[in-house]
Amino acid sequence: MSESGYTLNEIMTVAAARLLRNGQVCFVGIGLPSAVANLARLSHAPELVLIYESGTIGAKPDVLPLSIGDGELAETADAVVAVPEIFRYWLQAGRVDIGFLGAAQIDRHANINTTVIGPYDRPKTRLPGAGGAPEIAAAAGEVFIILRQSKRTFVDQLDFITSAGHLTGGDSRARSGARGRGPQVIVTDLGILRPDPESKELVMTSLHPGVTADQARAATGWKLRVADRPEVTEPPRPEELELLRALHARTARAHGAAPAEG
Amino acid sequence: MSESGYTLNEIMTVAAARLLRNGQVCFVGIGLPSAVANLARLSHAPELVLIYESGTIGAKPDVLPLSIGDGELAETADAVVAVPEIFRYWLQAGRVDIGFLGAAQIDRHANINTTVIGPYDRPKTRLPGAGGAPEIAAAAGEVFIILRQSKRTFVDQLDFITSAGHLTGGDSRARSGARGRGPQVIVTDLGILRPDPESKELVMTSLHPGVTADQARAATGWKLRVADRPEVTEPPRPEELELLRALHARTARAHGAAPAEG
Amino acid sequence: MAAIMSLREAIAENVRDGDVVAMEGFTHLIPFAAGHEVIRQGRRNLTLVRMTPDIIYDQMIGMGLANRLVFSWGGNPGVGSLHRFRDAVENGYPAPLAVEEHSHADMAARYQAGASGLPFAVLRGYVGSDLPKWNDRIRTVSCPFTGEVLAATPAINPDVAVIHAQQADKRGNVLIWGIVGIQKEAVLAARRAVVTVEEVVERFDATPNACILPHWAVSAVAVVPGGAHPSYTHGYYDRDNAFCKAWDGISRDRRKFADWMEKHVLGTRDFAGFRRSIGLAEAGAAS
Amino acid sequence: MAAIMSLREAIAENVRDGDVVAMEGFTHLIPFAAGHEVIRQGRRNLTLVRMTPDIIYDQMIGMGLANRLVFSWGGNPGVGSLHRFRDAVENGYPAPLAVEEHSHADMAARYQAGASGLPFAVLRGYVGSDLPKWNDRIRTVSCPFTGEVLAATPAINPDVAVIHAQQADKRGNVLIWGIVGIQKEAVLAARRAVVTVEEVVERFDATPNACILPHWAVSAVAVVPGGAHPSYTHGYYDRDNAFCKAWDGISRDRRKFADWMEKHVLGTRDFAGFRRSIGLAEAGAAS
Repeated sequence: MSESGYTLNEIMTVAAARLLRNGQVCFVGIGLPSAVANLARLSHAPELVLIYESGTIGAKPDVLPLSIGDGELAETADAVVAVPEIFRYWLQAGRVDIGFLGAAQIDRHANINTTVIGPYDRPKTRLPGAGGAPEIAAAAGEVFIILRQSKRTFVDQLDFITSAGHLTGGDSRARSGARGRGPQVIVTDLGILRPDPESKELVMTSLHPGVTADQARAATGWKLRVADRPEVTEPPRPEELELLRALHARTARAHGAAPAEG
Repeated sequence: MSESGYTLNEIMTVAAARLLRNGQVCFVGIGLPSAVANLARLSHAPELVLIYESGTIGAKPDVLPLSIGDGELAETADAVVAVPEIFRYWLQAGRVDIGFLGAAQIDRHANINTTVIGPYDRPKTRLPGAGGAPEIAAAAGEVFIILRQSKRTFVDQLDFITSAGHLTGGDSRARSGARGRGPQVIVTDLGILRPDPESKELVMTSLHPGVTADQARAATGWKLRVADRPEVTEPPRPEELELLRALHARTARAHGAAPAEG
Repeated sequence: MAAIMSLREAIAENVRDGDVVAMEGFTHLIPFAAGHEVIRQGRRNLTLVRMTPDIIYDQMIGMGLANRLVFSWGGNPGVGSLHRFRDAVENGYPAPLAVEEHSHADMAARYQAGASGLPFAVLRGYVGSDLPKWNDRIRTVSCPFTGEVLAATPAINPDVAVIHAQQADKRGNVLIWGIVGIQKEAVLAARRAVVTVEEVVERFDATPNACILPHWAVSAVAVVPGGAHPSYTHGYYDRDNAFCKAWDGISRDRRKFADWMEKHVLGTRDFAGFRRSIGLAEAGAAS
Repeated sequence: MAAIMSLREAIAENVRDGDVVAMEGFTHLIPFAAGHEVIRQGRRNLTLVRMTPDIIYDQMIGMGLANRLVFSWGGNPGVGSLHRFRDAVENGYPAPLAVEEHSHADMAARYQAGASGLPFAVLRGYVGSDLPKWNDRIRTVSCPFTGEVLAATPAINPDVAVIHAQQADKRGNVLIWGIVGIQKEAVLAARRAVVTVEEVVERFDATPNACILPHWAVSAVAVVPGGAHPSYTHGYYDRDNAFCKAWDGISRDRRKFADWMEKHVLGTRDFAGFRRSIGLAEAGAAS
């Protein structure tokens, strides 16, 4: 924790949570996205509907799940359905407002790689793979992404496009047949990026307090565009921090250790 | 009831029930097929699995259902599934041994009409329509049909083929892409018909006691083939009759009146 | 959260003239009360969709509300024909009724496609059947792997779906048990959805696996005790077989039908009034 | 009726060398005990299918049982990588592992197609993704009504599916509650199916709506209390997060892995023995 009284992880989580609005339907990836969505639900968006790909609709966990299919999700859900149904009747049908994803790597158009580092047929590092992401990225009304910003994660050229962001930019996504609007916000530990309305290239529109544009550029594998006058992210308010820390403390007690992320 | 001590309806039902074997999976139409299948289940085939298109699997009703979706079916079933699932996962997938159908009309190749009498676009009589029959007729391992035999039901030329029997005979069904073997037995109030192994034209192979070949021919709208030495259907045994009548009596008590059929 | 409102409001807000309307139920849980309310409110030019049109559609067709029927089996289960339906198809009375006819397996698959956001459904269907000759919405598609030719039909996406269920909770989550039929798919395929329920409960006595629809997938919930009569609601009341048989007589005659509808449906204010007018006891109290 | 037998017999009868094997479970109810028994019986040349390969597939791959993996997400949930899986893909150790890779939505649709007797599945999938460039089993199909081009993939029909469930009744009907995942579809898509259960009960405390599989759709049922450990069984026991974290360390090192497997899996007679050897209490008594 810095002298500011909160960590970069905490401001990242809080800043992302503020983007979710009450009553929205959010398809939640595990790890950071799940922490964000639950923080939003526990604070300003009590009617945020959380869908996990394990088939839980309207999950209201008291602690953060370690996996996408924890029992807590099923117990607190409004409805639990089979996995084929969650993808067909709920995601593919267009019932999801926000797809909230993590990523191993993204590029300047917010395309996502979670498949391999190195060539596909001779990977240097074999990553977990696609999971639900390609269809979440295509079908959700819009997509939010959360990941830490570094030259390892923000890369000039993806080794593999697992899930489509804005593809090659411009209207390339619109022409692709994807139904949703694609990534609209990327929240990192340094700030917030949004696609340029025309080129769809990511622009750093907000920096967390104390973070400089040069720091952000140095943590990016391409020549990062930063807004002329980037906003400064509002620091976490005490009540936000309290909720988040209480959530993590409950989670640690429940799981016997801190979760890996978030 | 005749002097024989049983009605033609009763021998028809009993003769049909004997065709079902223990452990088979039977997709059951409402009315006569349902009476037949339940009689078999209550007598020699206690492990006969009854599937109704309402989604009940392994129904064991104590009284005959009046509709394909009576509560008794759901209460006594091993599993109840949604209607799309019953057709996709259970029928279409080839899990049904016997499809047991009724019919308004059949022709010499056991094609079935349940759609219209008269031209389709100007029907003289509008019948209920296809229901589950076209896919039951195509997908079940084999098909049994039960209906009363008369010039009105056994017709030379169907006004409409709702569900495929042996189509134009010979190998026409095999060439059609239908997966099941099609109608193998037709049980009527006069006797039993089976398709000729080559031509697939129905042949009257059994006559109920006291029924003559001429009677059967007179009740058929085409030049009926009768086996050289048709069998005589074994009359209902006392225990079969007792079970059937007890079933009908329970049904009448439960529904406040006799069921419409069988 | 699903809005919990009166049936009158729910129908007024969600069923409009010219709509494609799917009032679904598979023998169990037929939304009769809602159908009566559509009749009372005088909707016109409806396309009615249902796998198993029965008495309630017979009434709506007989009242001339529909100009098109999409279906797979039409009858009075366990009794016989639908006489108003037949009169419309055979004689164009009270108005011509276009029919678009499929099989059950196909209709179920079409609802699934509609609920899944897909434009079409694939099935092994109609082998040797004449139905595709009369319905150009039954086509074929080839498997890109095996080359097999299968039946293909377009998704159904009604403007509005109407169903009856046992219970909603206070938030509007919907519970059905017993025969669940095609109702979930009909609701999810539709743009709007009205659910009538026997009662609203504080919480379900069932796991979330049994919840058929979460509250936000439903436009309106209306409490209508007995609302599936003369069909049945598993755990609440049985099918009224006497009524279904009596309907055969009422509906055979155009005048008798019109008088009956005038007296019992148009002449009553709501379903409770209808029930009183046909001599039924008051249905279970709404919570 | 499903035959109720020992896990050893169930695996011996139903899992054969060279089979396409789907051991499914979505975080919940992973069939660990059955996976161990496959390892003990020394099956070879398996094609392993699963949406979410995790520790049990890591063990099977690390033991060299598989030459092909069909999957959509491979990891140790909440912990990180599967090191034996990575070693096989990145270094061909202990044997090369061919991968056929899809997305979750696709794999789920492929199982559905397999369970439905259809040769292929249609989905809105892979828009802009590189996956189709590396997998020629992801193709396209055109809607015969709208002309839209959609993704198409072949049905999955494993030789055998293996799942874990909470309960079977005496006849072998199977009950699952909580997260139900893809297990029903995996079983119905497969030619044979083995189900391990926590216990056999006289009758379920649930409506028939909750029965996931009727007895005759299952080849064999084996009672294995605790059989999903270290994953969880809703209503019986929680996930063993400490084990899942410890696995990261065990599996990073080839030798450490081999020693661990030798001692705890190959060196024990059955899952109860395995549990004792890693210091777990005896799981709930089988009825």
